[in-house]
Amino acid sequence: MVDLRVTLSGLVLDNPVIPASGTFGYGNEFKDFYDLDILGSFSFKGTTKEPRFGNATPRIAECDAGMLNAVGLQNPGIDAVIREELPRMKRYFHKPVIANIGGFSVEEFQYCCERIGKEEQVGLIEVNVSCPNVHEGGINFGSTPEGAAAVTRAVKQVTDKPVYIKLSPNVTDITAVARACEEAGADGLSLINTLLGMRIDLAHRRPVLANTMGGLSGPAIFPVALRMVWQVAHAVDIPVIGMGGVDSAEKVAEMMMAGASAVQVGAANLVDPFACKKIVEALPGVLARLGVERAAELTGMAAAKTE
Amino acid sequence: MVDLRVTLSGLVLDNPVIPASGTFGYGNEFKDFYDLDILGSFSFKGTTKEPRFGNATPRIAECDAGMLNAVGLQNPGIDAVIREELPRMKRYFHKPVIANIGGFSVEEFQYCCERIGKEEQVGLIEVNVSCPNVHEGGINFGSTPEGAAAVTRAVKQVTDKPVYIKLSPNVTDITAVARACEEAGADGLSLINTLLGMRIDLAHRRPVLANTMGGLSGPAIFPVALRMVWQVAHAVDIPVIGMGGVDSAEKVAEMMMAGASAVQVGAANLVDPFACKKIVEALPGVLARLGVERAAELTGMAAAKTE
Amino acid sequence: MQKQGLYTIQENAPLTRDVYRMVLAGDTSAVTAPGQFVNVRLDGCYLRRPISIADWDDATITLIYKVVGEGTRRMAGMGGPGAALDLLVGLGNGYDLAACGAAPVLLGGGVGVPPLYGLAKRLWRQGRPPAVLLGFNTAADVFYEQEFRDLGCPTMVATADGSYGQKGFVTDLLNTAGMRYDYFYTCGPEPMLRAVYSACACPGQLSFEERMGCGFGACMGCSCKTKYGSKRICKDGPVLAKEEVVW
Amino acid sequence: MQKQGLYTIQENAPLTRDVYRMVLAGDTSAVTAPGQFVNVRLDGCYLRRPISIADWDDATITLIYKVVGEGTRRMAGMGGPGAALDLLVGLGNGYDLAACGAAPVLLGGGVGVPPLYGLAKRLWRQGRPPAVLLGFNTAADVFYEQEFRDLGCPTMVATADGSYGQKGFVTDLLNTAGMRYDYFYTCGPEPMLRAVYSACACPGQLSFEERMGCGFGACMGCSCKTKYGSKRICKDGPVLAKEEVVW
Ligand SMILES: Cc1cc2nc3c(=O)[nH]c(=O)nc-3n(C[C@H](O)[C@H](O)[C@H](O)COP(=O)(O)OP(=O)(O)OC[C@H]3O[C@@H](n4cnc5c(N)ncnc54)[C@H](O)[C@@H]3O)c2cc1C
Ligand SMILES: Cc1cc2nc3c(=O)[nH]c(=O)nc-3n(C[C@H](O)[C@H](O)[C@H](O)COP(=O)(O)OP(=O)(O)OC[C@H]3O[C@@H](n4cnc5c(N)ncnc54)[C@H](O)[C@@H]3O)c2cc1C
Ligand SMILES: Cc1cc2nc3c(=O)[nH]c(=O)nc-3n(C[C@H](O)[C@H](O)[C@H](O)COP(=O)(O)O)c2cc1C
Ligand SMILES: Cc1cc2nc3c(=O)[nH]c(=O)nc-3n(C[C@H](O)[C@H](O)[C@H](O)COP(=O)(O)O)c2cc1C
Ligand code: FES
Ligand code: FES
Repeated sequence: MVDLRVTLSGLVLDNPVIPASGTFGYGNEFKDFYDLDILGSFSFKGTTKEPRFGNATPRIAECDAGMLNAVGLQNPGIDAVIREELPRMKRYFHKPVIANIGGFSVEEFQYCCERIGKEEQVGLIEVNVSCPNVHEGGINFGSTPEGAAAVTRAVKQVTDKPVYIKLSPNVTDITAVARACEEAGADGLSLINTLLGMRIDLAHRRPVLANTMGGLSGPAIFPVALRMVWQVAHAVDIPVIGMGGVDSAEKVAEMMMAGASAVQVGAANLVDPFACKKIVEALPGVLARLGVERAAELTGMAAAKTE
Repeated sequence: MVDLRVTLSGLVLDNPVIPASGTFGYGNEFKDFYDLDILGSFSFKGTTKEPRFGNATPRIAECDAGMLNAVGLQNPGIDAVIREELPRMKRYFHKPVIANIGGFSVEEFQYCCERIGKEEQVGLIEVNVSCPNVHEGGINFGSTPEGAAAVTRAVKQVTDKPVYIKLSPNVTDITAVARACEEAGADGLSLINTLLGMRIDLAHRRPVLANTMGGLSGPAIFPVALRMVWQVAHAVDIPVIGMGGVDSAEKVAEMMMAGASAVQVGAANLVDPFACKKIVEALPGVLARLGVERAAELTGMAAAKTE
Repeated sequence: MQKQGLYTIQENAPLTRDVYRMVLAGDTSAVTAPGQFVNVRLDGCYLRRPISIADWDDATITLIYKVVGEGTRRMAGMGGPGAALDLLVGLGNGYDLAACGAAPVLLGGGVGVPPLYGLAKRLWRQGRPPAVLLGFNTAADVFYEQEFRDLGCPTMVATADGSYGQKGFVTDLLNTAGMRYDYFYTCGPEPMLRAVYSACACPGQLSFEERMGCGFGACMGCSCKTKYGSKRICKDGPVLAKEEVVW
Repeated sequence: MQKQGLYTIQENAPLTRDVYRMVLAGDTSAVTAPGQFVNVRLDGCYLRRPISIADWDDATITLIYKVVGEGTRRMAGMGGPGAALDLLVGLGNGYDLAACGAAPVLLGGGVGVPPLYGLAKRLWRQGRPPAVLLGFNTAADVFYEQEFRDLGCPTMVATADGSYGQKGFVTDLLNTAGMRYDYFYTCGPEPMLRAVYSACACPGQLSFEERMGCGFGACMGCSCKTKYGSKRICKDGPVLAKEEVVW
């Protein structure tokens, strides 16, 4: 028997598979497809202080082995999530959930983390400083070590829940941002968010997305995500949740061997609503084939040839 | 009849299709597949001052809709290229070629550009400040505006041939690097080089590539490349050669609508040696369908919705 | 409740030069109303393709689709023994048949026509045979006119170039002498929906299209603003009541 | 000269639990020597897959491949009327038959065995029937022993676990009583090549594997260092003469 459990800052997950924020709503659309309690956890849709409609449509464009989205953090706002979504979620998900929080100022991040941190259903908070689709005020905190550290410090003051900072891949040196977050007190890191990309509608001679650019996700970004997880895991001593293009149990194992303690699955849920269920079910077989008895052993198992 | 001609810094190409450096050698392996004179031009394998064997193998890893390479600039050195490759090339390619130059110090770039700039077969010089696979001395000039500008200024002093700087996509703000090159006197820009990526060999519990990381190319990176071409074309007034994942005439049109004056095709040549021939042949039909009479009109044709 | 499954291709043949009809066999229990759609997985395409259910019965689903790009091109090439498609079935709200009034009219344009067929059949069964107005670009594009007639529905066709039926748009057919209606159902390209919205004074329902990520409400890719807040075209739509549309 | 084309699958059947033989019909004029390989394009795989030519004639190419990953799994599932594969043909240098000496020996391990079959046939035609030594892991993995015998070649098999033939490695068979050879040809996993390199005092040729980008010399993905400078396994190899190998 293979032991699939992994631990994130003291939180024990039954397995390392976690649907990624923005691809799983608040769970409601998936609960009819399968029993969500088979998941390690899930990260709910990025939630902000105020309700947001998000960007104009089209918000979605197709790519080879991936997709662009420019949803722009559509969500009902933190108060509605606490009032309506969390109580409803209790009926179909009986494990600690990951609260994904977005924001446009340090104060907003603080407000949301303080409020959501008080909810007992929340196992850890994932702070998204890296959404490529919203640039109000022109600030993307995740682009600089200073910005990411400022948010980290601020939210750590207002909650006792473990705080994971979700990093942007659209940077020259992700390890610098990662280290800054660690020094600022982050309990862990989530990476990667989407790569900034674009498509053009030839017939109409304009960008496909109303927002011009959007975030690339899906298998296309897996090698970049894996590289960044590897780099960051070698640069910090806090746990890393790896994501980006994972769509199979083998890729979960690759992410973990690169240094991830748990793995999120995003776009794959959209093209196959059963993606996470299939991955959870395939994991024991993959681990057995690799001669690994405990999923947690996978973390960082791959050794650099040059190190 | 559709007019496929495009112009790069005074150099008129019969069409915008250019095999990308490192995927076409010095042309020799392709001349038996088709007549190379149907191409707009081609960019030869990145050439350095000294001959280089490159990295240890495995140098190649497969990805969804793409591949990683960590060749590490294997080449016979600039002197052998001038002595042997260029005279041989004359027999099967009768147009100006693009000389792609790599280097590890400003002096090396200068040395190579000065020498190759004197060769009449060379139409323009493409200076690769962005190879992700070589880090000797830890310097990647393409990672900072200052580094890229320093190389640009230095090589512009030693040659009269148009100089295009080839930019790295592995940066937070590619427009800053682009503008620095423009200010330093670059005649044009080539982008993108490969995205830094990685794969792990699960069975052996180690990276697939001997070099640990490598450069991701192929259709997977097209949306990121297109976005960067768009951003850079909006940021500078010099021509841009777009590349990254192009494998069809439609994607050539997308790249040009985003702002490219010509387009390079890389990894596609490796999986289909006839890729560029097919694209050149398909272009007139695609242009006709789009109602475009001259390929050059495509450049920058897509208008931002928000601008 | 939405279902995912493999559906066997029983028939896949052209109706016009670029519009095909595909009949698929499999579990249809998830289909509850005309105007719902399926989301089709295709090799080589990352995202699924949303296609309306043109008709269905206990064992089959009929799709009518136009070849416009890579995905629909692949669909058109499929068939042969054992060929099957991975579908998500039972997506969207579909048309509300209860609201149909005494004299419903159906207005369809191009590949907006298909879902109206399943709708017409069920309105007819409900004792409210609708008038059917179909718009196409040109004579060669016309399909399903006879099928609607065979249901017993008075059916008229307009073509933009006048090469078949009345010259003009589908909304022009509303002015036909003797035309009486107190409720409309429509599906077609957005300009047509706007024209119907303006032309029909009565209440009605419109079916919308949007680029989709998931098709089952998870990604917020297809949101639109309505008078009652934001709705997902894929889950809360694709059918919206006229009175909630913001135009 | 290398060619690209569509080749029709005439036969595709298992030889063992995971090794398949595929016979493809098409233009074989680009094949000039045993030990050359083809590069196979497969839907859903970005890179082509290099597979040695096990045998060929005027109209067909035979491949023997082991299912190890996604690409070979797809190959194993192919077939049926009209099924075809996109191949690059005539890749690599192949074995040099002229250098074969008076008594050549062929040493093959696992899926290194296939190219030796085409080689044995041609050595035989040339009047130099080789001794053939084959190594496998276990009895269930053994294939083509009879085919080599049918060519008239003395053939011996070793298995690592001793479940068939002699227990041990293929190089152990060199010590068989009466075994005489003055030249070797080999193909197999690298540890085996190294063992052959050490065990055989005579000259010979070794066929190498490397991860490939293109397979026709363009990308420098497969370079290796030899005594005479760097060579591309795909173009200047896969066969190297013993004396140039740096070990
Ligand atoms: C609810 C709904 C019902 C539909 N019903 C039908 C139908 O019954 N018959 C029919 O012919 N067409 C229908 N369409 C349109 C159909 O989805 C597109 O024509 C199809 O997705 C095009 O795919 P492609 O790969 O051929 O084109 P491509 O242009 O290559 O597709 C690229 C991407 O854009 C998306 N896309 C392209 N056109 C549309 C569109 N009009 N609406 C939404 N997404 C689009 C594709 O899904 C894909 O993700 C419907 C669309 C929606 C939203
Ligand atoms: C010159 C040459 C001749 C060969 N001849 C044969 C043969 O006759 N029969 C046979 O069974 N196998 C042969 N191989 C090995 C064969 O190429 C691999 O088994 C095959 O590519 C595996 O593909 P996959 O998709 O099933 O595996 P995956 O592991 O999924 O492949 C992933 C990637 O790694 C590459 N790869 C994996 N294993 C190898 C390998 N051993 N060598 C080179 N690249 C590899 C693949 O080409 C692909 O790009 C040969 C290899 C070379 C280089
Ligand atoms: C439609 C969509 C919406 C997303 N919304 C969010 C979000 O609200 N907050 C967030 O942190 N990440 C969001 N993401 C990013 C994903 O959580 C994930 O980081 C990214 O998609 C990479 O993983 P993947 O390749 O598996 O999709 C979104 C991704 C998609 C595709
Ligand atoms: C095998 C390989 C070798 C390459 N070598 C070089 C090189 O020597 N110099 C260079 O500027 N770019 C090199 N590149 C990058 C390509 O020129 C191109 O910028 C990149 O691959 C993106 O284009 P693509 O997606 O069409 O391949 C190489 C790419 C590949 C795949
Ligand atoms: S397409 Fe995902 S919510 Fe509608
Ligand atoms: S695989 Fe490209 S040179 Fe050998």
